[in-house]
Amino acid sequence: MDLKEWFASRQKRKELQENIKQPLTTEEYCALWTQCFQCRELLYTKDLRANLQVCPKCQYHFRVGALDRIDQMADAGSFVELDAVMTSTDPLKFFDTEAYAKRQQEACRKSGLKEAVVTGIAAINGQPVALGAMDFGHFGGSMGSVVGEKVTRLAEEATSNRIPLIVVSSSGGARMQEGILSLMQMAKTSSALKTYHEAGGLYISILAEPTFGGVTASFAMLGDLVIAEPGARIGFAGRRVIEQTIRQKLPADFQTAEYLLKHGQVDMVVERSNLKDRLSRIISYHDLTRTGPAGEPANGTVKSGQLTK
Amino acid sequence: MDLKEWFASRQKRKELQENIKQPLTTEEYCALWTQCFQCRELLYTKDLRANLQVCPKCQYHFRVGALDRIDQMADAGSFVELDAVMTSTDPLKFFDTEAYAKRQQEACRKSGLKEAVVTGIAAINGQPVALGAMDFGHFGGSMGSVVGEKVTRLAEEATSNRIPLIVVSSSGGARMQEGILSLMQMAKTSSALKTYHEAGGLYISILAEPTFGGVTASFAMLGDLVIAEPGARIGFAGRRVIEQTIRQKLPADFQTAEYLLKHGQVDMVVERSNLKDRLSRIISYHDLTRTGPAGEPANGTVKSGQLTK
Amino acid sequence: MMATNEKKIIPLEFEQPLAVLAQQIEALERQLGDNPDLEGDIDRLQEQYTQLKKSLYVNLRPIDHLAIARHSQRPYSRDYFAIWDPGFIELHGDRTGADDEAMVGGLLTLGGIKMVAVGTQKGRSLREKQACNFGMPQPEGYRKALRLFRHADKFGLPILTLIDTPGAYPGLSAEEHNQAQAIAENLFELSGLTVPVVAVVTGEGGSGGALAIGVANRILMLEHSVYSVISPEGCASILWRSNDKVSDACQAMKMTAREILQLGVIDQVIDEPLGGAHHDYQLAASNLACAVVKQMTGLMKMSKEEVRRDRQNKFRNFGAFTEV
Amino acid sequence: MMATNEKKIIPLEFEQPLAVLAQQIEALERQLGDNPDLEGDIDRLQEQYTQLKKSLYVNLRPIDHLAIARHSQRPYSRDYFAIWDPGFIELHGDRTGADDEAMVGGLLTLGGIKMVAVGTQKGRSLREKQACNFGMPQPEGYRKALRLFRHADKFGLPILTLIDTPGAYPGLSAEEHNQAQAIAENLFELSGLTVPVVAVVTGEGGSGGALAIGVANRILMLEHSVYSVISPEGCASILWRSNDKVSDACQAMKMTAREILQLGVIDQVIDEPLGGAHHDYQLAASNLACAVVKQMTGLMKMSKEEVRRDRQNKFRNFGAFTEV
Ligand SMILES: [Zn+2]
Ligand SMILES: [Zn+2]
Repeated sequence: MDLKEWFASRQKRKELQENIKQPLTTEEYCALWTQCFQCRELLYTKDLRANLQVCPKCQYHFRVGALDRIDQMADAGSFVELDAVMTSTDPLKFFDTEAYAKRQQEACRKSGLKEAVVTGIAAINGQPVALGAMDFGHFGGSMGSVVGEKVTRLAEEATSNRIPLIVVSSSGGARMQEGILSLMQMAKTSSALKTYHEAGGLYISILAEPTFGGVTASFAMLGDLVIAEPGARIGFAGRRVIEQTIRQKLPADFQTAEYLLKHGQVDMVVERSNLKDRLSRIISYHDLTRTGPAGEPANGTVKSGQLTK
Repeated sequence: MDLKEWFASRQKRKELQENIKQPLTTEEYCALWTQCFQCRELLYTKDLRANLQVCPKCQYHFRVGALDRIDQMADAGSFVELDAVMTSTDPLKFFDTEAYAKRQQEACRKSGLKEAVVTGIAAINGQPVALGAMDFGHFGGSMGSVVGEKVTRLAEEATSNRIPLIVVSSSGGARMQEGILSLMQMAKTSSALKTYHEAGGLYISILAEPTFGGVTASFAMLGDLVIAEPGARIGFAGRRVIEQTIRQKLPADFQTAEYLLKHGQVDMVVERSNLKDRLSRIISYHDLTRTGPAGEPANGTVKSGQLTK
Repeated sequence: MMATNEKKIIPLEFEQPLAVLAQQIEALERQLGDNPDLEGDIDRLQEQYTQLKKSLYVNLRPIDHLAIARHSQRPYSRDYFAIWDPGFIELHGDRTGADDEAMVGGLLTLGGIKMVAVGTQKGRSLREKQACNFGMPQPEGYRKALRLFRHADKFGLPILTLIDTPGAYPGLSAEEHNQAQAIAENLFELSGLTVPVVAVVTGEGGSGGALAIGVANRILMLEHSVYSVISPEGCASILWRSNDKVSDACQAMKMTAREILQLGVIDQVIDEPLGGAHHDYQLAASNLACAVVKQMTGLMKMSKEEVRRDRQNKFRNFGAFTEV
Repeated sequence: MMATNEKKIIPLEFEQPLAVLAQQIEALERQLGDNPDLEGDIDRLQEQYTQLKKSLYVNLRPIDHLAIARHSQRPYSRDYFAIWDPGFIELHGDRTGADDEAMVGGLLTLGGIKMVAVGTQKGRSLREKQACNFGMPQPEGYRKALRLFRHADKFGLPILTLIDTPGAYPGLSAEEHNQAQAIAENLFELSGLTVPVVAVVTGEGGSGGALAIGVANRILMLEHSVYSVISPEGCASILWRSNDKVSDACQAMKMTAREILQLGVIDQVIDEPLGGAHHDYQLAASNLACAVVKQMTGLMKMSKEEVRRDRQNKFRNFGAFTEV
């Protein structure tokens, strides 16, 4: 389902909800309410969504799906998806207790997405950007060939259009089912970012709950600026693995966004409600039309009509 | 006294010693013997010098004066001194318990040098290099305008001749008597090294007992490769200042070459007897005629006849 | 930001005569209701006060400048940033393990110029002071600054640095983490930047720890700020072997703004409000802003290569020697 | 360097049948003096031994390769460097506080080619193993490697990396010092180098910790080495939720040299001495040297820009997906 379809179906759902006044099923009832993971408050799901999935009581930042994330960040109607139909093959014919192919279908059914990242061109307060958002709800946000390829192409798109690149990461790490090819995506994305960097591009990496493993150790940590969401857990190795290895208790706030800030790993922690504005202001400091590949003024300027290939 | 004079006077001294067989004065007798600072062994000074000022018993590396250092490192007769007559003026008319001008005279008398660094072009196993050696015996090896200027010019000489640059540091830090101008030498030398670096130059910094303060925090720590002599004490702040500040005892080996090696600050610790050979082998890995300013092959090659301006 | 209007200014030792006069005036004013004849006395004292104040601050000894530069109410980098740009976007961390609070930096707009601003920070409350290590950065702080310098260079953003530090921190882990290398690398990299750099000594310019963010195209100093190769206390204890000779050391080292201007090391001395920047944050910030914007505007007309050469030439020429 | 001639080789579990045969032969040989008729039996057993050995090593399961790759007597980076170049000049440290012994590097001459060599190191004795953190580098180790890569790039020296690591270290300070960023930065910088890079997996190629020195123009693997996105133990515990399924995980992940060659990720599988590199250090080192020198020689004919593009294109093409 690409973004247009999603908006359409959301609209349809809205209308349905308003038109049909039948008693709710248990499932429907549960979907109506969400309990805050942090303060245990019972929140009306619709309100929670209206509040950008942030608990109004304790400011806990719930995970946000890729499409909602884009909806929150991009100017309305500005997002044009890239590589919407790309799907992974099964290069290893991987089978654990279930075939990889089967697990992929399952992931798609659950998330309503084709893969764990959605990428495209959008505008943020009128400023064109290359925007990617990962979805932890799809296969744990794991990076296989498709995630690697889409992020790489997004960086290439940003390079050729000389526009800022923004990627919201949320991932458990590399996708084991694609074996060594998953690992190589770390190098592939990093390499594309190197080229973008040398072309003078501005890459803002946003770390959302949770960001781990091969995603952290590649594109997520390579931002010119790195922004984390409050409370997001971010690291390379998982907390439990570390505790088993070093046989000692870790600090309670270990690997939280705030802990990373204290340890110099992120530039800032920004509440979701301020994120779009902050991005917009940061971008205003970085005029990518001013610096060219060799650090010299660029010949051309970006015209917003020429953003996509 | 420049190097030629020094060699001449050394020769004269040698002849004198051999010809005149009169009883020694106390001063002469004391000069004949040196007690090892580390193992307390009484060493015949001549033997100690023949052993590159290293105690044959405990391998303690005594301080070496600039001229002896050059003698140890450069191929015999290859050294051509640069800026031999440069001396400091007294820009601040500095007076503490004594005038700076007076202190300078005193320093020259003691060291037999005009300033705390001797620089020039030399050959190391036939390979032309720009070579500088500091002398702690002259004004505590402190860096004033002259040291800064001579090191800067040496780097410029290395840049224009595309030859390796080697500086042996031994210094208590910046020279207070030249105030803010001394401080600025840190930036001046670092800036010249930046230009040399971008031209693809190879700079090997050798840290000898002791290297501290503004010298460590500028050219001494900017080597492509950094080599320390065994036991040399190297740091920014002095041990006593740190102990007074943090009010705790420091490890016994704190700020020694070996401690720095363990803490990743130097590439290697090399015994004085191996130093020349090691330098020669390192240089053989770095063909400066191969890489030009933009990382592209250089147009010309260095001809050894064209080394000095 | 400290609101000077609400807080009483703490007088320095050399300002005691002024403080005594002020107290007398105050006492008389309290009696004025009972005895209107005092008005003449008050006027006379007030006149005396104004005269004394003016003469006091034109005849300051170097050690008096030092006292003002170190005044606990002196505005710090964060104060200037906050006054200049409420939208200042702070950027944190060295990316490798620490966010040194003694070094503050971020994206700042000043006089319409978008820039990267970096400054040392001393801290106001005891807790802040400790967090900021009394303005003495660790190697991690210098590396954080370097990260921001490189960011600025990549995106063509001019750089402003504010210097107010006793120097680098003489500590165990600072040495273990190679603060000498951290400082040296900053000198090295700053000298190669292709964007304009303006540095201002706003308080104490303490040796290599100050210079590490001070390799600039234009170096400015606030009127009462000081800049020296070693702290006067350190100088006195080494050269005079005495802690009583701090004033002599201040004198000998020529560390005040005007003396350093005369030595040709800095480009401009910026006036402070009478008595020092802590008497009027707004005015101090505004004087500083004017000077910075003016210098920056001039530098921004240069090409990248020119701006780099300009900075390198400036430092290339420092030194006093003869060759005869 | 371990002298294999003097030290008994420790048999692996799957090699037990071989070990039993060897013991029988040995026992018979001891009786040979008393009973010369046994010679025929010995010959027969010897023949059987040779046959078994051959067949054993052609039908290895993935988990058997893993066992050989992890063999405690397997040659490590320092062993190769020492055999290849007794004059290897080791370079230490990250310049900012640590010299990670799990990452070794320096100036090496191999087949007449002067290069920068970097490798992970596991350590042989218990003390060494601990010093080397069992071959798991800390962020400081990756940064040390990066420093050497940059040195090589500056001076046009080709780079050889040897990979034998369980992966990056899952520890507290490793996370605090941002090992994710350290690894990412290596991927980033390696991809931009203008000198040839050849990487060889000599033992365990453990996920991101291996890749951090593995972004090369040519990637080679020793015959029994393995390379995987996660350790098989980790994979088994996550996907099968069982520690008994390590063999299945090895099978499923396709982590052996030949499988990875088939997937197109590596360029060459290098033969090991029969039974594994630990049976003959000299031969292993020589096979490895030949392969490296051949690849390097080819790469050194490229221009700087070509060599960089070659590496970037290689990684650009990894991935399996459809767009319909
Ligand atoms: Zn809540
Ligand atoms: Zn001795």
